[in-house]
Amino acid sequence: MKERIGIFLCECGPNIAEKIDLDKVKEALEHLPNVVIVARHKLFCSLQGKEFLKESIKENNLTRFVIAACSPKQHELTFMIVAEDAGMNPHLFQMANIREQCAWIIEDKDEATKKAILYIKAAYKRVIYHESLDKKEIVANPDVLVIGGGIAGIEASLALAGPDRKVYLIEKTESLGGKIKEFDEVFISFKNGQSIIDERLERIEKEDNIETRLQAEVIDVKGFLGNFIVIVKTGDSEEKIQVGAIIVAIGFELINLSQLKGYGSLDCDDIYTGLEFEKMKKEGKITTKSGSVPKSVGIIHCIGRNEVGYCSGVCCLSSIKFSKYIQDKLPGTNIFEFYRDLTLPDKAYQKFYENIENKGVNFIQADDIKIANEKGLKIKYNKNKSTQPVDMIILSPAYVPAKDSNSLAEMLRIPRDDSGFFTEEHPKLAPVNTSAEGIFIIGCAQGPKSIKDSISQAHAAAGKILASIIPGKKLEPEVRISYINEAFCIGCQKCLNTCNYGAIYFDNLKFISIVNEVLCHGCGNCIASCNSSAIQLKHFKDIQMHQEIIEILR
Amino acid sequence: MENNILVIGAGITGIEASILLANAGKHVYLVEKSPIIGGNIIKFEHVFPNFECATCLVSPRQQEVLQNSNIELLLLSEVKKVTGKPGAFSVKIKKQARYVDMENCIGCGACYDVCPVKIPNEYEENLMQRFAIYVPYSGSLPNVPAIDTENCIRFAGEECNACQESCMFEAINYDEKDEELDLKVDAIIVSTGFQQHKPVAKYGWGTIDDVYNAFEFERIFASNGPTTGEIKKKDGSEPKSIAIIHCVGRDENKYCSAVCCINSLKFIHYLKEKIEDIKITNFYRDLCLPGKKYDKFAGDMKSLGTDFIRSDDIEISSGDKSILVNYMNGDAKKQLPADMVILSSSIEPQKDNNDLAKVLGIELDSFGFFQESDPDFGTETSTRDGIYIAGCAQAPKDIQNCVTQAQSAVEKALFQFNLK
Amino acid sequence: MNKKIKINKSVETGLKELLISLLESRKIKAVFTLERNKDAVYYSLITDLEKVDQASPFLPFMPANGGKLLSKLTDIKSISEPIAAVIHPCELAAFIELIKKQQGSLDNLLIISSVCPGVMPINNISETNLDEKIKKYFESAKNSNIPTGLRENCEICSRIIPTNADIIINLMDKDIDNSFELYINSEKAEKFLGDENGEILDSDFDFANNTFPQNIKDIISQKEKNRIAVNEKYKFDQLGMDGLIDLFGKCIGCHSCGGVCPICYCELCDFDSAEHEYKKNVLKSDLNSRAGVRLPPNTILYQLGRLNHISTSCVGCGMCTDVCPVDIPVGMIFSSIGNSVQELFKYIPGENLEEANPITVYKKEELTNFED
Amino acid sequence: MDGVILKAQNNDFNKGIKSFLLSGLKNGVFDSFILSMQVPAKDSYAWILTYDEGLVKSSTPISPIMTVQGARALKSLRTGTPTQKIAVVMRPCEMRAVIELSKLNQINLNDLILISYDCPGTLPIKNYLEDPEKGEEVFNKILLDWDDKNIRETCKLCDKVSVQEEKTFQSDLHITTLGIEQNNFAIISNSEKGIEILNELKLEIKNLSSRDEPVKKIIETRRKNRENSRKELIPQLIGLDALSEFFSKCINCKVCRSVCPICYCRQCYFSSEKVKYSMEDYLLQASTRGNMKFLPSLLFQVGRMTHMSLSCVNCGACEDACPMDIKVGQAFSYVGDNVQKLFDYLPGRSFEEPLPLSVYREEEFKEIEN
Repeated sequence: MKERIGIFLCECGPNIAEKIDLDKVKEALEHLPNVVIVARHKLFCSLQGKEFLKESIKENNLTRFVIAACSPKQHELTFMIVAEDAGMNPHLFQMANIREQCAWIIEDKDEATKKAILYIKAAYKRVIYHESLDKKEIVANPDVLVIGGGIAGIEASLALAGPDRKVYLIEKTESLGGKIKEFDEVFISFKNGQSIIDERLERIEKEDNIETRLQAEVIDVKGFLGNFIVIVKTGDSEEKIQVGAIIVAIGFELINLSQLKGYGSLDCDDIYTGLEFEKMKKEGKITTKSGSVPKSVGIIHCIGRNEVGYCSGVCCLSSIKFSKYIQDKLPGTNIFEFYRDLTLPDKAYQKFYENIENKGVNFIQADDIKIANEKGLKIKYNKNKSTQPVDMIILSPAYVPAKDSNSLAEMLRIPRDDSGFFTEEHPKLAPVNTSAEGIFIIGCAQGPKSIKDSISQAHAAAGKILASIIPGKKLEPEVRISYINEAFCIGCQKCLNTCNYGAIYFDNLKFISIVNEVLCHGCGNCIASCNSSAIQLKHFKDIQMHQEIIEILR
Repeated sequence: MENNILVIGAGITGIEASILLANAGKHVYLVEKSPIIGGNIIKFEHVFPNFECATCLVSPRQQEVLQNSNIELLLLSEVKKVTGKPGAFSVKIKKQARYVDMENCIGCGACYDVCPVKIPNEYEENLMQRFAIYVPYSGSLPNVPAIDTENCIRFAGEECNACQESCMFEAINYDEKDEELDLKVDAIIVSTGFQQHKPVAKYGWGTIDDVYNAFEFERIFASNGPTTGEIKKKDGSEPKSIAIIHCVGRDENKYCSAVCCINSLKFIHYLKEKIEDIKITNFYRDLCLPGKKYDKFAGDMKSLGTDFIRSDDIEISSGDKSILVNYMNGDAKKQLPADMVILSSSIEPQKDNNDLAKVLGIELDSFGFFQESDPDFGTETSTRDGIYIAGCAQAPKDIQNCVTQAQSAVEKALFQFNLK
Repeated sequence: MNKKIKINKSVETGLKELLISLLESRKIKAVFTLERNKDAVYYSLITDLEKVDQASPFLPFMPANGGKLLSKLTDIKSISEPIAAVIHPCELAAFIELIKKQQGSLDNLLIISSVCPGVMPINNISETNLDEKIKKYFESAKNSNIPTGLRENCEICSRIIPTNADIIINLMDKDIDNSFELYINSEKAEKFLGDENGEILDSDFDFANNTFPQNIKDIISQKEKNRIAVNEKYKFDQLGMDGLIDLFGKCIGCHSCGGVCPICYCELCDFDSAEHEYKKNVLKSDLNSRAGVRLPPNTILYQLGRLNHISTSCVGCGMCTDVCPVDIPVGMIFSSIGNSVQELFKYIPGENLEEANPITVYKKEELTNFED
Repeated sequence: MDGVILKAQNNDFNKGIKSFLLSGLKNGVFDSFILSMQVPAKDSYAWILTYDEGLVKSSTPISPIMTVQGARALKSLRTGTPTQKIAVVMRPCEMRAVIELSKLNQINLNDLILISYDCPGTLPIKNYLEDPEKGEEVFNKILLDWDDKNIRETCKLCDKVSVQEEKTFQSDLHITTLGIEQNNFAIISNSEKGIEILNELKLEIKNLSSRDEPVKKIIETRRKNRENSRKELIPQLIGLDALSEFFSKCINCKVCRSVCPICYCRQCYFSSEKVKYSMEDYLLQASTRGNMKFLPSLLFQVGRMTHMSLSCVNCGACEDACPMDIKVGQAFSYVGDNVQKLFDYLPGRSFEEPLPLSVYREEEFKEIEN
């Protein structure tokens, strides 16, 4: 079929018409091969303009067109819709930006006109090489796999499970609940950790659409958004679970005290970690190893902050909570809180701190703290100049990533950052997404955080899933994506590392890389990394760019 | 069920919530009292920790709001009355006339060139001027001006139709009327954000030259701001030393805003980028840097060169040649001269939260933020069923947490109707 | 159309002047012909009439098969404004074969060719006594002798008459230093040439009926004899597996022969694709059945595959021999075997644009003699 | 340097090497071999993979000509091999190309034991083919006296002929003849894997300091050769006109690319649809100067240079194959040296050194920034 190309010049009111001699432009374009119409309009993005464009496409049986107007950022979508309305594939046109790149920046009208002609010719050259790209639809499984049965995982499961959506909740220990069970009272509501979990377990019990697997772990994950195939191992049996999305909620661990340097003698009696102290409080008896009531307690913040390289954000508060425990149980005990920087974000925290402080807790700011065990426990600080003897020490260790995050990251092909926590897709705008579409990270798996923030994230991930994988609705993946010419791929695998979305995998039989069309976002990074130009981006193929550039360089 | 949801406030939180709801197939009314969308985030030139340009970051989302057919954007609008119950709220909206047709206007700016009125631009922290017909910033979205009737001389009774005459697209219509809209919605998400604390007198803000609060400094550094990014003193010279005061307003508000420390540290990067040998001193109380990335960021910023002085008692006075920062170090009174002072003021509840709370029938907490139903397990649930709160309307927080809450509030709104 | 134009100038000067006048009168937009610059020879696309002087249209070299180049020039779309191209008969034949594969177009191309005395191996271009050699070459041609020092392929090539060219020049003509004749062989040529170019005479050639003067006939039959002699020398038809291995054993699999071959038109050769890499299991079974395997594999298979793929169209230009880094007489093998295959199908590549390549059509009666 | 000394009667190094290989086969340190072997017509060499004793015996590990660059031969095994301990005997330049290709996953080093040898250079293929028998004779002499009169031009300039303290290429084992007593040769371990093998064979490790001086001398000579020849070459390469002249003879056959071990693309950009232009484009190009070489070849040469010069191992295969005798190998080697210097990179120096273009270093090219 012979090509019939239209070129449309937008006057953009006076914006373009006054700065560029459109008649001259028209003249320069009319005789280009296969151009059947060159038309101008006052404003193509207006209702009348769009109508005019649509009718022109139909009347002239256009196969492609160029529209010379503003930035495609502004109106590419507008004209894609017009093209579609006119019965044309929306990718068979090209915009030439003669407003921002010509009319608005060049004073001299002749110069601006010349440049505009070049740009339009380049767009004309490019559009010849455009290809129809058809929308794809994929069926998405609405079911969700939640890895980790702590509070975040539980909340997410409860939020998602429903008549049309099954949730598989995988927990590696023998019971759900995670760390929160071990807290006697949780901050800020001072509810009992176990009762919080019990209440939710009851709801899970009633919910038919949550299937729980205890003492289970994920051993293999294949697939992509809407169509994951997960192998879960429970005891000795393996089962295949198919889901559309995966939520990772594997929580955190406390830094191993043996890794710490510089705190002095950490392995003596009467030094407890926060969790050990919680347990003591839960059992209702705060005593030293010898069984006596401590007369003075030192609480040390920021244990391991230097080693891990970040502030866990919650230890200050739990440390202050320990003071409250002691004040409640053992009034009259002297409490010394050694802190570096009090981290009390959010509106409710400072008040809590002030209450505790007012009740007589000594807050001591110190950057260098050492524990000495010389005739009783002593806390030394201020370059060893000051010493505080205490009967008991409670340490607030930093949160670190859960042990299996590494293997899980590899299995799921999601990145982890320097800290070892899973990396969110974007630190501001996509905090619970990962670069792998359909895989979410919530709670302390994403980074150390408070219960309330973990819960917010659990619901956020649920919100993202509810809004994207709707039962019965198909997914429409991006169409301007990479593809690999199998014949040209040399199998060097460089692209695998460049892809942020895990959208390229390696076919070990064919020995070539393959793009997963559903996962590819069309960012183009792989193309830059391809040594043998086997990868091309649809709509931005080399030949399209080359033809455009050659024309501009005329 | 109406399948409609009302989102109040089109900052990053409201935008995120609206897009998500629209994708879920809901019809969203996004109500915003200003003429543009984007809220506070678009004031930032760079955001921590990756120094992305904030406008670039959000403009795709803004475009999505403008182009998504499931989102009905109601600008210059306020919620006046809410009755009914979850699944059947009746909402009355007052929508002020914009006087500029959103369809016809192409944002060419011809109209403001001819406007005779010049007034301080509150969006630019009053550091530059705007016209009575205006867009708040260059690059605002939607890129369509509005007429500010309070300052427009035509609306004060004078004969002026300069803007209308200058418009080639017949986009300006002085006869447009304010509207009252009655909406039926299932649920409401409140994401009205925050305002910046006004520093108290001892900080010299508004009385001593070259003392700026954080947003003012943000605009000074902004490439589309009043100085197009040049950091200069009022007298036109380049500052050689600068003091950044953290925790401004903490004593008055009785809480830590959680983001000012890291934002203040970001300023080191701003300053060193423009003035390589500037001397920077940070006055802080406790560096509040929660989260996996911030310590590293702080380290990077510190390595650019800054002094840190821990002090919680600071007063700014004006000296002979420069500004003086008076502070207590231990028990000693000390003084540090600086050419410029940046006050990192805290995040505060919007002043009209009280009115809105009354309209919505929800409670405020003791600080003036919207009260959540449960401080641990329901930070996005208000005290009234069917009304959700997200972002800095609920408590001070960073962008990440705002977006998280927006997504979480969406889940709760959808959950309420068993739309899972 | 048995017409010719006699021009009373030496052949090179006369042709150049003709080309210049065509350029000047804007009848053509450019000339495609050989150019020599010191020890470099290449085809050149000349648009400026002053540059035509630098051309050497009849230089006895073939730096690349001109048919392949013309295909590159006209592959995307046919030419919109006329271009004159001076090429050898085998290049024209190759071009026509490519056009049959939709890889080019004759539209607006004015093909000028010669009764071809042959070309020399391309590396001779650097020889110090080259001018002397070229002089001798033309001297032989003029006297209807086969010049010495030709490409092996040219020595056995009897398709020396470019029957499909628009304009044909006979270089085997005694008078060539003073006057030469242009044979007008198409309506297209008539449009470009007229009596303003020279005296119009009746032609002594009848290209349609293969009637040529005796001296040309003699050369053709001499070359046919040469071909038979070469066949007897190499015994290509009796090689067998061992013979093939001896012949192609040196092949290093560089595929340069295919690279310069005008008939090898594939964008990506199957033998360069992953299909022809060793797969682990294949390697395993190969190693089990033989004591050793050669790396890289399939060097000989490549030759056989290519032979299979192109033999019906091989024009015997000899480019492949010229570039073979290990001096395999590729061109001779392909030309000889190609010739036999073509005889089987009664197909002469490049002879007739309308005639389909025999492997693309099915004829019921063909190859019946092999049936028993 | 230390190594084991082995016998090579009558200075027949090939025979000595073969018996070493076969003893390795017996001891299980090798299970198969990739070796150079004369083709049946006795007029050239080819690579074979074999575990057959007889074939090993009839092979010629050190061959007089480089036909297929060894790395190209190994590339055909990239999807895996059925055997796990393949001893590969190749020249240093081939080893270097092997290492470069392994960085692009084109060669899997896991199953290979790379054995390099002191390489005096090879004969130009064309000269050898004129009279193979004489070629053998000439080369056998070169193996002993290292006279570089008859070797390829590119080999005359090669200073990576043997291992020394300053690491210029890696292999697992290295066979050395320089500075070793008559009728002997030595084997040096040039990697962890190499050390293990020599340990397994329980051979006596001796000090080989006698080779230091001769190796140094050869390297010096080669470097001087290179310096001298570059004096002549450089003016021919600097500037577009000079470069254009340099490649003017190029007939676009692209055989340089076909024989290059580093040119790994299946479909070369310069043979792809991306460089197909329409006649109008060509005419426009031609009319800017009045005439144009068709097809133009300079862009191909420069393009190939940018693509592979970082990994160019100066093996000279391109120059050996060029039908127009363009000094393409020397030109690429000169450009390659300079590009490699920029990144402080030496192709084939080590298994671990990453390709500069695949890693990002914050500090690199700082000097260009301002």
